[in-house]
Amino acid sequence: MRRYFGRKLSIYLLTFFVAATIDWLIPRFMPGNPVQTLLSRSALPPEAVPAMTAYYNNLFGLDQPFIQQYVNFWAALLHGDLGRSVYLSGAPVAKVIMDAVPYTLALLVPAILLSWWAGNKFGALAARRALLDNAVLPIGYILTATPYMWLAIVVAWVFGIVLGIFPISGGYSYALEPSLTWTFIGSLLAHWVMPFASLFLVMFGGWAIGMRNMIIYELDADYSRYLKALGAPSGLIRRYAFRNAMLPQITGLALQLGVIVAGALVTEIVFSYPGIGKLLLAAVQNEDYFLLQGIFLFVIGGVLVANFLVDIAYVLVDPRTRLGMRGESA
Amino acid sequence: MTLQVTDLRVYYRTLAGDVRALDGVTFDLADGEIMGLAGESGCGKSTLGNSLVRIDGRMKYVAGTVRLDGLELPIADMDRMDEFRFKDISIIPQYAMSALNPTRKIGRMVADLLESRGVRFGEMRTELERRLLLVGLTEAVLDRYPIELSGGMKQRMVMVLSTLLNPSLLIADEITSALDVTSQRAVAETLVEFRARGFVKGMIVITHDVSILYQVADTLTIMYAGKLAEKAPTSVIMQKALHPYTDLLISSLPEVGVRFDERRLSGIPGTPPSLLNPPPGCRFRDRCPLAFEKCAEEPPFVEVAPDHSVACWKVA
Amino acid sequence: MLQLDGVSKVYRVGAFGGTGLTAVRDVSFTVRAGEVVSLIGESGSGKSTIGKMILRLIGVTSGSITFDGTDIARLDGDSLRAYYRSVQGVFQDPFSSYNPVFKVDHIFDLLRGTYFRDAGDADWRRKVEESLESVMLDPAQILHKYPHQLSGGQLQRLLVARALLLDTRFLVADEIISMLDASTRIDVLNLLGDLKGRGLGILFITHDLSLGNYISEKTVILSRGRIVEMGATGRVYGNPLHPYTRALMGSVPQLHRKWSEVEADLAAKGANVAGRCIYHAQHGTDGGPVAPDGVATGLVEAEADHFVGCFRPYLEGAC
Amino acid sequence: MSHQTPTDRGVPPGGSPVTALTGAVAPHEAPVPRTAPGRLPSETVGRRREILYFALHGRKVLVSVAILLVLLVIAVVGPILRPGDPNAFVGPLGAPPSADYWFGTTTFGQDVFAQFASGLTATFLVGLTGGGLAALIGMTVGFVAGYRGGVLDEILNMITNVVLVIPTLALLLVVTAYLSARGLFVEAIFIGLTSWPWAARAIRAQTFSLKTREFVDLARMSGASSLRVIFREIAPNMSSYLFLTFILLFGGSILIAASLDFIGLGPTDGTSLGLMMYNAVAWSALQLGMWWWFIPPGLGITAIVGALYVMNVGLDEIFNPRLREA
Repeated sequence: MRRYFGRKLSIYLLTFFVAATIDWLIPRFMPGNPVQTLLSRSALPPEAVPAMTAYYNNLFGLDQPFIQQYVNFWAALLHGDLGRSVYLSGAPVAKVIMDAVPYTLALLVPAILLSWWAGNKFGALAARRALLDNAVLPIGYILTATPYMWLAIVVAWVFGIVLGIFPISGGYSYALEPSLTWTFIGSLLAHWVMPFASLFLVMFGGWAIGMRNMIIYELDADYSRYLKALGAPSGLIRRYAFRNAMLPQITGLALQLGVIVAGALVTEIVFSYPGIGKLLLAAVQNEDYFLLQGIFLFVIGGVLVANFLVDIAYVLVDPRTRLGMRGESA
Repeated sequence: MTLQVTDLRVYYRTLAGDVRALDGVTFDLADGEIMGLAGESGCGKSTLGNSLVRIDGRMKYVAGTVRLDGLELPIADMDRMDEFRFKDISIIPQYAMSALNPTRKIGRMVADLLESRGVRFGEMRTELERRLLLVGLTEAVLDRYPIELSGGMKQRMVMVLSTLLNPSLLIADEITSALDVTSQRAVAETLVEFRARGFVKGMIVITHDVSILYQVADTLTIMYAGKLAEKAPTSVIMQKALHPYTDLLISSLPEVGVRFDERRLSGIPGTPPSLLNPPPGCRFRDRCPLAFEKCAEEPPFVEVAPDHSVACWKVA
Repeated sequence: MLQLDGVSKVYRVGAFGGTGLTAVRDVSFTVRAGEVVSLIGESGSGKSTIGKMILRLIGVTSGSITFDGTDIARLDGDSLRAYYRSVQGVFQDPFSSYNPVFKVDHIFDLLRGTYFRDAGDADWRRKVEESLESVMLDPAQILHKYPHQLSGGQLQRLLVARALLLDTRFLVADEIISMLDASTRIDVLNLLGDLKGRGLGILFITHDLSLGNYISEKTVILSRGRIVEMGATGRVYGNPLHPYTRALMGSVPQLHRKWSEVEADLAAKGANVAGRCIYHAQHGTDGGPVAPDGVATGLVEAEADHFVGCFRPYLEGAC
Repeated sequence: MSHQTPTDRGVPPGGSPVTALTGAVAPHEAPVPRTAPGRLPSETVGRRREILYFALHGRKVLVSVAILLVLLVIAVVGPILRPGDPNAFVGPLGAPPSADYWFGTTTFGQDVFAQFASGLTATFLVGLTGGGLAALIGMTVGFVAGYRGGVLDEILNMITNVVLVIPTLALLLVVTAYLSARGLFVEAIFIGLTSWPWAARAIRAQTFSLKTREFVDLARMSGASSLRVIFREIAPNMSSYLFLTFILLFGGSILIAASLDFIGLGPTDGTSLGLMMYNAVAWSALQLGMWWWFIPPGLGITAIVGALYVMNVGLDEIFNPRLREA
């Protein structure tokens, strides 16, 4: 077991190392000089340019030897220092990100868990009811083929503009100051509902279809046939099939995390939800490279941690992996 | 009589039409009898075994009756048959190695199954452990996952589980074919032991290996192309088979002691007919050295001597 | 013509090195032209591994395999293709031996692409038909069919025909009839007998002792990657010495003798060697090379043309 | 029979295929029919006929092909009907759909239909290029890792795992953000370079199981080279599988491209469906109720990707008779 997790952990660490290195390398290998790009944007008087160039070179550490820059980068990273945001007037990137994280997590965690739970339940149900099956399949396929942001746009348009039920922009009402009052919490919730719902819907379709297909496959597996031959009621057989069909769904969750996170980012953009996604858009639009790099590293780290959690969950559910780790199976 | 099968017909549905895998089979199985069922692949022997337990979606019940202990089985009715499965008629399937749910501890699975059939696991546990010991397993296996067991252990576990409720009839479907010779013998002898201890009354042992059947079966039934060719006590068939197919089949099997240089054996030329649109008359006709005009008509499966039935015009 | 000399195979298990699994340990025997040697063992005995090593499908970890005096490990490119001109194999599962998306002719086309580039169409067709007829197949019924349209027996003969198309002098027949129906398997086995008559050397790999006895001149019994007993077929079957061989023989279902009779017979025959390791009796307690698991790997000649290995771990107590 | 742990199964990105293919992978472990003892040979005899039968009667495939064809026709015919730069300011500002402007106009008077048609072309191109490149890499890595095994397999596996867990959109963001001028193909190539891992895994697993088939040994004993064995023996056995993989990669690429465009990191010139949505949101089409601006592009993407997924399932049912009996 320790060996298994050791192996997993080393892959994740390697991934993080590779990703961070790419992150660091890109601005240094891309055509054009990021500092020049930066300066050309701001209307500086020409005589200030050399001074500003020197300032930024120093700020970015570009005036140091190449290797030194790389070492500094890791040293800073390990101290949680992701540099400073240019567009937010020098605020530390790490802090800027941490302020946005709760919003993103508040969207992602419930959307992932609930859609996974509901999708699996629904898919299992569909697998045995022809009528439901005929409805679930087309809807499921349409939902999963929908780009996250478009579903978000449609949801916002229908429920926000046409029906006017929910606010379509922001994390809370601009008229309020963040505080622990019921009014504020109510506003938070009202703003949360639509981004959450649109994320939930896209993912829900995928899980439902996946579960349906897996259940059908499991119901044809040898253990199911044996139980049927011994007259076990279909309830028991389905319960077993469901449990075994969950395993690939857990793996699917792990492999989907990157895509889901990306989906959450664009959803936030549609709703101007003050999470990482909105921050990302601002970084792109303002060519704030430190912020962009910081967000990238943060997202990578988040996805890796989530992957590790899913790995642990998988091991807890599937005895085969546990035993395989002890080296008892070939 | 434990089991009476009369004119049983079960077909497979395919797009090309019905495959007549079981095309009118009639036989009896006496109390305490171990009947060996042998034949070439595709002759319908496994279909016969399966249709007595569970006719699944791909199979189609066409005609015939099955009576077990005097009661007619609703073999065409999947739901009503549930009552009989496991308790009255049970199977050790061909895929015994993968028959256990991989993500449940074996004891838990057995308990779930028993409780779902209205049997208290607690009451059965002592008997279960006794039978496990009989096949060389300890109660510790109940606390294990299937992956922790070797292939042979899983096979024995399934054997014990399938017979736990003392069914009247047990179907053992190709249960030795994936095993090494040493395990084959152990498994085959366990079947005999189960009968001796009264765990099962009658048994149909399906295999393509006639020599295994010679070791354990009281009677031998040979199938050919969806029909029964011959049924007789094992020793009778071995000494004096009446159906030409049986005869040729047995004489094509090499025995320890027979050598190519000294006595060259030979197989049966030709292949069995397609069961999609089988030709009329005796289905062995094309390969049969004794065939004559009469064989264009279908030979009935008749008793030519006590407990010895054959479907062949030359004999009957 | 074919000689195995101290051949071992260790499979690597696990990521980046990891542990080794010894599938074959220190195996030596020879096969002469016009001779069938049956290699008998249960699953996991390493018998198929030996066949694959001879066919150069997997490498040898230590020891050497020589064919007509040439170490086959050194072959590559042209010399390997020349080797396959003389040495061919037929495997257990006829359906798996054919690529299901192609017609059966594909196995001949593959050969043509390598060995008969110059043959004209008519010439080639005649050659293929001749080889089919030599295994008693009707070309008209067989060619241009998909594998699933033919029976297992036909497919296996077709594979033998493929081997005959080349100048095959040595054939590895790995369980070639175990998946065939009883009514046709004996004919494929007879085919091997006929090839032997034509001077081919054949390694017949099987788990079925009665088949080995039927066809072979020489028998090699393998257990856990090691030869436990070897010699002229009559000697090995008539007087099985190793406890493992005797256990095997006692378990083989026979047609006219019950297990209990066979067992009594074996017990009577084996009374003289019961409980005594012949290898160590001859060799002394510390003689010969010993494997890490404590089993001596050598063989001793118990009688003329009849060799036997250490009785461990099939003997209670020490040797 | 399965020596794969469930974790080794390839799983594609983008909701549905994830599982559409996982569901299919397991039956695919035996992609070719075999007649085992006791099984009826006729089960396999009718296979070829069955494939034809289901291809002609499979509604899923027919409907999805029809949808794709209609969209393809729009992409081809659109620029002929509305020649000129689709981004040109040609009409009234923010007009709803009418006889003159079928899909209405944007806040700036751009013709939404013209943008839609040219965006469709871009979408198909991105899917084809990105999906094609990803399929190529996935197949190469999968074949080599699966067939050669050993240390090479370990290394390729490691690389695959690393690329698999990197959230590729985030990586693409960083890369593209630094490129001042970006074309459609640059975008497609980046997508192709990052979206292959699940395909590589799935193909590796398939290759691994096919490699043990004896016909591979037979080909080697016929003097065939590794390359020949892979492409002439193993690949034809997986052709249906490879095609399904490509379809899923095709759809996945379109979705990734849409996300990139939407963040403003799409092509810097020309138009695309994602870019249309980006502009619609950026210029408050939502608040202004200009539904004709943001509905068509999203619907177009959904229709293409949805049709691809449904086609995947339809074809899978044809290739895998087991899935048919639900």
